[in-house]
This record gives sequence, structure tokens and C-alpha cells, in this order.
Amino acid sequence: MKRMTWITLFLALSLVTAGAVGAEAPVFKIGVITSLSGGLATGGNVTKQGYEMWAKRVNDAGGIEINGKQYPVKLIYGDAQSEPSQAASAAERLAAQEKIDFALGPYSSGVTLAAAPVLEKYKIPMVTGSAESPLIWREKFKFTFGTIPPVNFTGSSALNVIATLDPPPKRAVVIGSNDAFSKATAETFRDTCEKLKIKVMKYDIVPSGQDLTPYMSAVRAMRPDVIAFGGHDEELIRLVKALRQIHYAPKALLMHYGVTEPAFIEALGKDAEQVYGASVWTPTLKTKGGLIWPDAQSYAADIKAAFGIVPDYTMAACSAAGLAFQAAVMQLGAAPPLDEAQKLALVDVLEKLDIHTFYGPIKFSHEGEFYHANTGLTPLAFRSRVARPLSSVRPTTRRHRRSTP
Amino acid sequence: MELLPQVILDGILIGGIYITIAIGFSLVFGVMHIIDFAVGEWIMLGAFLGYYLNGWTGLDPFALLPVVFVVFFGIGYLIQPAIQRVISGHRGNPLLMGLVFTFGIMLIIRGLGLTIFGFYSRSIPSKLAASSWLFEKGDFFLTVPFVRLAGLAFAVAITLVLHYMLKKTDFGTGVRALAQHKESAGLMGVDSHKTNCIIYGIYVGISAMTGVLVCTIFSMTPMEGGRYTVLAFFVVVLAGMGYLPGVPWAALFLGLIQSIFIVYLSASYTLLAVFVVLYIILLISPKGLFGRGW
Amino acid sequence: MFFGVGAYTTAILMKLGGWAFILTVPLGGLFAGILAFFVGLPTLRLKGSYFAIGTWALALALQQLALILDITGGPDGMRLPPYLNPSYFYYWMLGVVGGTFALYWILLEWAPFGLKVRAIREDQDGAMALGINPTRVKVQSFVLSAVPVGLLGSIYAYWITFIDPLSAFGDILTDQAVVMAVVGGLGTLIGPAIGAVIVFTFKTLFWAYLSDYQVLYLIILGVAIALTVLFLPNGLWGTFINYRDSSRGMRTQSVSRPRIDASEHSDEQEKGAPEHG
Amino acid sequence: MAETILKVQDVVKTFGGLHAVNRVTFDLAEGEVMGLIGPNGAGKTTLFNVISGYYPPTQGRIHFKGQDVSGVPPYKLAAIGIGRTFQVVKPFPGLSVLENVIIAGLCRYGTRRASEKHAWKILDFTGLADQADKSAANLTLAGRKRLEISKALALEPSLLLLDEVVAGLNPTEADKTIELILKIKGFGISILIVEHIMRVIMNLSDRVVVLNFGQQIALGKPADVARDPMVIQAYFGEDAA
Repeated sequence: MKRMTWITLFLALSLVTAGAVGAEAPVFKIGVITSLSGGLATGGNVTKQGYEMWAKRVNDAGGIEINGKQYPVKLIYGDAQSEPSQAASAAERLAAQEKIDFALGPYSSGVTLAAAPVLEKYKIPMVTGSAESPLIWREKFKFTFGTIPPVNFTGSSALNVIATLDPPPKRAVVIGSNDAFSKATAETFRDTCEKLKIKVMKYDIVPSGQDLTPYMSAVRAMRPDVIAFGGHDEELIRLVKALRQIHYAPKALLMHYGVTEPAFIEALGKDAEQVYGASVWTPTLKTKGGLIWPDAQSYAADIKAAFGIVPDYTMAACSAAGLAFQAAVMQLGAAPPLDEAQKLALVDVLEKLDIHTFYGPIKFSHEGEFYHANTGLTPLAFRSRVARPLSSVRPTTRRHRRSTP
Repeated sequence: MELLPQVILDGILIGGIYITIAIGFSLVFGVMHIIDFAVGEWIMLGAFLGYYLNGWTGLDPFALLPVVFVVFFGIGYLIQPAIQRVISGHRGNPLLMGLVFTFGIMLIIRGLGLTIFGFYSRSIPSKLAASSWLFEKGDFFLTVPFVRLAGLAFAVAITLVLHYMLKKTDFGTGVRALAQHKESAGLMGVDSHKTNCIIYGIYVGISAMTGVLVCTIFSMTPMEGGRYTVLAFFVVVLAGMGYLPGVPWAALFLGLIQSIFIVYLSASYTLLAVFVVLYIILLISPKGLFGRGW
Repeated sequence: MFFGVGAYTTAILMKLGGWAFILTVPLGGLFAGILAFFVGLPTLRLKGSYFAIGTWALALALQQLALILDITGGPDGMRLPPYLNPSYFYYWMLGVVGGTFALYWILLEWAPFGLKVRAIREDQDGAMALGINPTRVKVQSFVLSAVPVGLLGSIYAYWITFIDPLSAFGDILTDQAVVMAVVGGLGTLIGPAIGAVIVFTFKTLFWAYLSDYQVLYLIILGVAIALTVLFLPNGLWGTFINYRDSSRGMRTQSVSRPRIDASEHSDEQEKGAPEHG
Repeated sequence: MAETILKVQDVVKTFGGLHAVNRVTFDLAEGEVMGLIGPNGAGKTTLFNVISGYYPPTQGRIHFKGQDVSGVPPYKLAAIGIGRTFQVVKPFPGLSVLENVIIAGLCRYGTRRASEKHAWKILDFTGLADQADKSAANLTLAGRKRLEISKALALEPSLLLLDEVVAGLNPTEADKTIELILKIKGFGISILIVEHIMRVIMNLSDRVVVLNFGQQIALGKPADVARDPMVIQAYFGEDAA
């Protein structure tokens, strides 16, 4: 009953307030849908800082130049509260009430999957700097693009490196936390292991927030060479601590997300060693960019000055998402506010986009399972603590070729 | 290999952590009939105080426990009158009022926590965390992580101290009288106001110490309090609401279920199993495993 | 819990069964009702807070189940084809809510059912002596309250176009509802609605003008809840009613007067419960 | 003699080790008024609760109109014609007097409208009609006791269990209530009545059952029972015997 009242009133009020927003000075109104509260707030905040950094630099320079005139950007936030339903509501509000020209996307796949159809409904293009789940791209949203390649594109790279260790690992245990992203990561790890002829002795998807110590005791009895884990940041920290507490170190511990994150290294200190991960960007990467930042180092310095932290790949990808929009809209030459035809045209420009940024190349795939994901990048494999790329490995080239014919 | 001893041990060690999470919560419910939604937030705040103290002094987290307790005892003591106001007087449904009020407190603490501590996970280093005993004999092996053992020892110590306090001291007699009958306890000279403040202070103090423990064994973010609120709730319901002696057994029971399930049955179904078991036990015996709840 | 059942009914039937939306909505309500019946039968034997905890545990179990099963898409959730017409859903919701209010009004104010419910709420033993079967009436009310929620879950799934275990079985809405109920006054039909308006307006204004200080929102909401409970224990609406009544004097009260003080009696029952149990 | 309506056979009710009711046996004929007396704690209310279905008997059987009703829940008994009042009155305080009675009538008359018509008749009969719109919480003690009777009557019972409906009233009110009970008896409704005030029991009852510490110590005509030495001992102690 109460929930029902709440939803009705929400609906009624959103219809009432829809007409209230009037004309303002010509700026690009950009909706940012991300989780600023809830369980994913850590990652959400990373995306927020990335988007903010881009907007700040654009506005410091006077705005985006369209036909000789400069138009500033205005970021309008919608808190997804780490819940897909809230993300959809936020997207609905930004689209219907705030009449945004463009959207910058959420952190985490579930939230993106909820927000994307809503934006699709209102024909608003979105570039997201996070959300690495393959599911998003399988849905083939016309209006959704992403600067980070999906985990099935990147995740295998670290395993490829581990496979070259001497002696080569033979047996692996793969675990995933039960959320959309982590499960996809675990699936990728499992499939890649099989491809590399590493035997998967145990594969489990566990409910998030579990104490995995007893599980690890059981795993220890199997003595695998590799433990691969898909999960979010604090789960990774807990897993490493659990292994430490039971005094067990496999040859390689593989995690996809977060190993390059400063928080991970700070929280674990020495224990973060021996953890392998994959990433697409680090501040030490050699890149050459045209817009705003000339290279990765200058970007990192900017972030350090603004927030006092070292940026990770998600933050960089988010700033790069802003750059993608900037480049596309400049090519299009459309001044705000964008009408529906211009938004459609913007999608076409984005599809053809091929630019180089501090983050690396941005080139969205047109078809296949990586539809609209950025496949211009080269994933890197890392060993944590030093967070220095071990080597650059092309992902399974066959797949890569299929996606970009 | 023979896993069972290890699985049981792990279950007991998890249970030890659950004891400390739930025992203060149960005490406060038993004495004041408050379901404190903010229990997880006290745990979170304690964890962060421990984290910063550890950073400044470099002392081992276990050595910091008394300091954390004293600080949060004070905070609890000062906050209690507001809660008392909410649950007393001519108000409808004090239980629900207390629940909603502490829900508000929870939001405030969480908001402040996020503002002050930021979003990242923290964890407190401890020398104990890096060592363990290892017995190995043929197929049989058993690892005892020091830090978790210390956690269990702490839980047992807290339980014994509370037991002693309630059963053997004059203060404890007053508390028990108060829990059973507020008015007549007052007539017999128990200062209910002060007693409630002290009990609430003890509860907040224990919860904060639990935070330090959790942050040493696992990690903590300002968003995570809610998880511990749920755990505290479940343990207390299993034990029987407000039935303090049931808490350790319920906590160990929960720990063992989790540990055995995740290893022997299905890792995916662990949480489902926990909720179903809770539901079934509630149906069979609403007053907890021992039928002694409120 | 019933919200999620409705939502998943529609999602599964539309996506895997290829059903039309209109057909799935009544089924969403129906399944919610059936579940309420089978859950209510054993669970409603539990008293007060134990009942709440029992249903909570069950809702969490259902959430876990939705996370594990394949048919629900697990943690990935389910996506439905978007339907671009907000007013369509608006009328659906209005219809369901209006219909529910009308049905409840008739049942509670005019039909014998309402009197039976009130009798049980006030004195269960007394009601039994008058031939009222409390378990039956409770299960009936439980089913009655579950059906509209299931219907709304169905509509919600298609409106939002994406559901997953967290959104369908999460408790964020429930928390808000509790909050609103108390801000707006407990045990009345109008109280929760007023609470909802206030919380929603506050939230919208906050997002519009202070979007950079999202965390502050938590704090302000928390402070608002705490202060309301401290100083307006009957909620805003309840306080208003009390004020109106006291300024009118203690005149004869009309039959349909909203019962603000219901909670006091239920409190007495709670205290008395162990003696009967 | 008329047919037996209630048959209580060897009924035992224990709580833990305590025998609240121990081997009580009696019959109640149609139209008969039976008094149930005994000192405080004798088990009268417990016996009432067993007969009206609130507690299942630990041992023994209860037959109502020839049907075994041991352990049948109260709401079913109410439906087949056992009405009862409570010693601690149980009105629904938030509802009006009229609504209180309507609820009871619903059991016989399915619709609210028919039940309301019936309720007015009952209220006229019990003299509460002028207070029908009052909230039940605002009635005097006498009014509330009368409301208890009204509710039980609205069930159109063939057996009425009255638990101290006179106790606590002033003499005028008490006389009015006794008069009311006699009128009810006049309809041919069987009544089992618990009362402390001997005058009431002696005036009303055809027969009396006496309980002491759960045991049935006497059964018979009021005048005979009053002379029974065991009864006198139970009421006045050892010295009086």
C-alpha cells in the first residue's frame, strides 16, 4: 500500500513538474547518471570525479567551440543509488525534466542496463566511462557507447600473461561474486582458462558479502596454481586478507577489477603483491592526445592537483567519455540545445569516431558482441603493488578481428 | 583430504565475530526494548576510529580496543536520553518509534561517515593478521589464523564480562530488575535513567570495538554498516529477542551453517540457506532457538 | 516481496513467453495473491515483530533465489522492450491505485470485512468469542494487500523496462515507506500519502539545487526523521488530527474517524501477548 | 427434564504441573441456569476458557448438543451457538457500541445491513440503545458489562457463558443486570454463570457447581450446596467447618 502511494505520487509529480523547466543560457546540458550513494558509491564517486575533471577543463577554456562560438557544459547529476530502478528513475528525470542533450553513464553494469533503455526511449546518446559487463553490448543499444572495452575483451589478457609463467600453471579455481559484472568476469576467466588449457577445478558464483575463508580452506586443499576472482573492491581486499590469514599463497592470484586502485594497495600494503590484474590504462602509459590533455602523465597530474589522488583507469575512461562527446559534437557542429535530429546525427558521428586521447585511442565497434564498446584500446596485464604494466598483450586476436572487420 | 575439522573451526571463528556483532544489540533490546537500526553504523564508526588511531600511534588494533570502548561508551551515554524520550511517554508503538528513530540516526551517521571518511575501503593492519598455526599430518590439516582466534577470544571475554556484570554485581541486579519491570525496579531504588545510559553506552562501546575487530579481519567502508545490522538482527532473532545467553550459541550456529554450506553443499546457495533456516526456525519457535526470547 | 513477484511474473511472461503486457498484469496480481496465501498461512501465526522478521527473511530468501535461478536472469536481471509512453503507465497506475483505494474503502468501511479486521486489531480474543476466525481474516487481509502490490510490480517492470533482484526485492522502497508512514502518521490512509509528498518534494528540490552534495541528503533526511519522531510522535498528519480534535473539544466521534491511536492499543496487546501465548 | 445441551466430562486442564481444573463433570439442560462458584483461583475462568475453546482440555471431553467440541476453536463454537462474556471485559474500544454488536451479529446475519438491524433490537433489549453511537471506550463499567452481554446475545446463542457480569456494579445496576439475565433465561437460553456474589447465584441458578483448587467439590440445588460442609469449609476456612 505505502509503496504504491509512493510510486503514484512520484509519477504524478514528475508529470506536473515536467513543464517547469524554462529556457536558459545556451549550454550543453549533460546528465550524469551514477551511483553517488549505496553499495557502489566508491566506484560511482570515481566516475563522478572523472566526469567532473573533464567538465572543469572544458569550462576553464570557455566551453566547447561550435562554429566559432563557445558553449560551456553543465553537468546535472542523477543519483542511481546503486539500484537499477533508481538509475532508471534518474534517467527518466534527466531526460524528461532536465531535457539533457547528452548523458554520461553510470558505474556498474546493472545500473547501466537499467538506464540505457530509458535514454533509448528519449533518444539521448550516452557514453559511459565504466560498465564493463559484456551484457550491455550484447543488448546492442543504439544510443549507448562505452570507452572501456568489456571484460571479455580485456579480462583474458592477464590470464594470457599468467599462462607464460614458468612453470606454466595447470590448475585453476575460478570464483565470482554474484552481481552482473563480477559474474561476467568470472565467466571470462573460466572460458579463457579452458582456452589456455588450464584446468578449472572449481567454479562458483557466491553471494556477495560472504566471508570466503572457509571456502578458501577448501580451495587450499585442492592446491590450484591460479585463483581467479571476479568481484568488487572490498571483496577483493577481503579475499586477499583471508588468504593471508590462512597462510596460503597460490602461484598467481588473479583479479580483474581494482588491482590498480590506490585504495586496494593502501588497504592491503604488502599483501597486495602477487595479485595480477588487467587494465586498459595507467598514469604511466605512453599516449598522445589531441583534446585537453596531451598525455596520460598530464592527466594524472591534473587529477592529483584537483583531488589529491592517482587516477585509475575508470576515472580516465570517464574523462575520455567526455572527450568523445566533445569531439563528436565539434565534428557535428551543432549548438545546444540539440534537437532530436541532431542527437541522431551525433550517434552517427560517434559510430565513426576515431580519435587519440590521453587515455588512448577511442574507436567504437559497429557490430558483433562488442557493439558500441571501445575496441580501439590495447588491454594490459598488471601485477599489483607496483601497478606497472608487465607487458602489452593483444587479446585473442581472432575475436578482435571479428569485431572490427 | 579431511576438511571437516577445518570447516568446523572456520565456522566457529566466524561465529565468534557474530557474537561480538550481536551481543550488545541483544543486551539493549533486552533491557530497553529498542531495536537499534544504527548498530552497523556504530560498528563502522568504531572501525574508522581504530583505523585512524592505528595510523597515528602505530599500536596494534587489539591494544586500541579499550580506547575505542571508552570513547564510544561516552557517545552512547550521551545519546541515550534522546532514545529514551522517543520510546517512553504516551507514544504509540514504542518499538516502531525506536526503530524509526534509530533509522534516522543511522542515515545521519552514514552521511557523516561518507563525508569525513570518503568512499574507499580501509583495513587495519595487525601483526596477528599475518600469522597462523598450521597443523598438518598426512591428509589432516588445520590452520588457525591468529587474528581470528584473537577475535573469538575477545568475543568469549566480552560474553563472560557481561555475564559476570549482570549476574554478580549490584548494578547487574538493577539492570535485570529494570528489564523485567520498569516501575517496580524504580520503586526499589534503581536509577533507571542512569542505568539505561550506562547500558546503552556499553552497547555502543562493544559495537565500536567490534568495528575495530572487523576492520582488522576484513575491511570497512562507510557504506557497509547495513550489512552488520542485518547480521546482528539475525543472530538476535535466532537467539531469541533479548535473550542474552542465547547469543553465543546462535552466533556459532549461524557461523557453522555458513561454513558447512559454502564448502559442502553449494556456495551459491549459502545466503539462501541462511534466510530459509531463519524463517523455518521462526515458524517452529518464534522465540528463537531456545524459546526464551521476548 | 510481492512487488518483486509481480515484476518477475510480467518480465518472465513477456520475455520468455512472448505474452502481451495487458495479460501479464492480472497474473502478476494473482501470483502475488497466491504467494501471500501460502506464506500467510504459516507466517501469520507469528505475533507482531516476529511476523515482520519472518516476512523479511522470506523476502531476502526470494531475492537470493532470483539471484541464483536462470529463468530470472540471475544478477543480470531482465530487460523488457521499452514502451515510450509515460502517460500509458500513469493511467495504469492511477487505475490500479484508484481501484485499490475504492476496493479498500468499500471493504473496510462498508462491508462486514472492515469491522472484522478492526475487531481483531483491537482485541483478538474478544473477536474470536464473536465467531471471527482471526487467522482467516488475517490471511485475507494479507492477500488483499499483496494483490495490488503485485499488480504494481507488473506495471513497474514494464515501465522501468529493467528489473533485477536488487530492485525487485530490495528494501529501499520499504524503508522509505516506513519513514513516510511515520513522518505522515501511522494507522491512517492519508498519513503515508502526505509523508510521500513531503519526502518526494524534498528529494526533487534537493537534487535540483544541491546535486553536488548528495551525501548531505542522507544527513538531512536522517535529521528530519529523528526530529519528527522526537517531537511529533504521531507524524505530521496525526499531529494535525490531534490538534483539530482537541480544538474541537471532546465531542462525539464519528464512526469513520481515522484511528491514530490504534498503535497504543496494539502496544497493549504486545505487552499482553506473552500471557495469552 | 429437557434435553442436555452441554456435557462436561472429566475435564482436566493443567498448566505446567499445576492442575487448574481437575476432573470436573456436569451436565447442563436446555433452558437451565447453572451457577459456577468457588473461591479465587478455583479455576472457574479456566473452565470457562476450556468450554469456550480458548484452551484445549488436557483430558476429558466436552459435548455441546451431542457433538464433541473438545478443543474446537472459539470462533467455531461461537458459530454453533456458544456465546460468552469475559471477566475482564473485551469491548473493541475504538468502535462504537453499535459496531461492537454488529460484529457479533455478522456471524448470524451475513450482511452488515441485516446485522445492524439485529443489533438495534439487541441494544433495545439490553437498554444500551441510547448509547449506541458512543465509543465503547467511553462507557461506564456497567455499560461495558452490559455491552459484553449484548455482544454475546447478538450471536443468538443457545448456551451463554457469563463470567462475573454483576461483580463490581452498585446495587441498582446489579439488580438491573439480574433482571436482564432472568429475561434471557425466559427465552430458554441455557446459562452457565460465574459469580462471586452469593445473592446473585442463589437467586438465578437452578443448580450450582462448586470448584475449589480446580476440584469439583459440590453439585446441586443452591440451597443444598449452601449447606454442604465442604463448601462452607472452602469459603470460610477450617474453623467454620
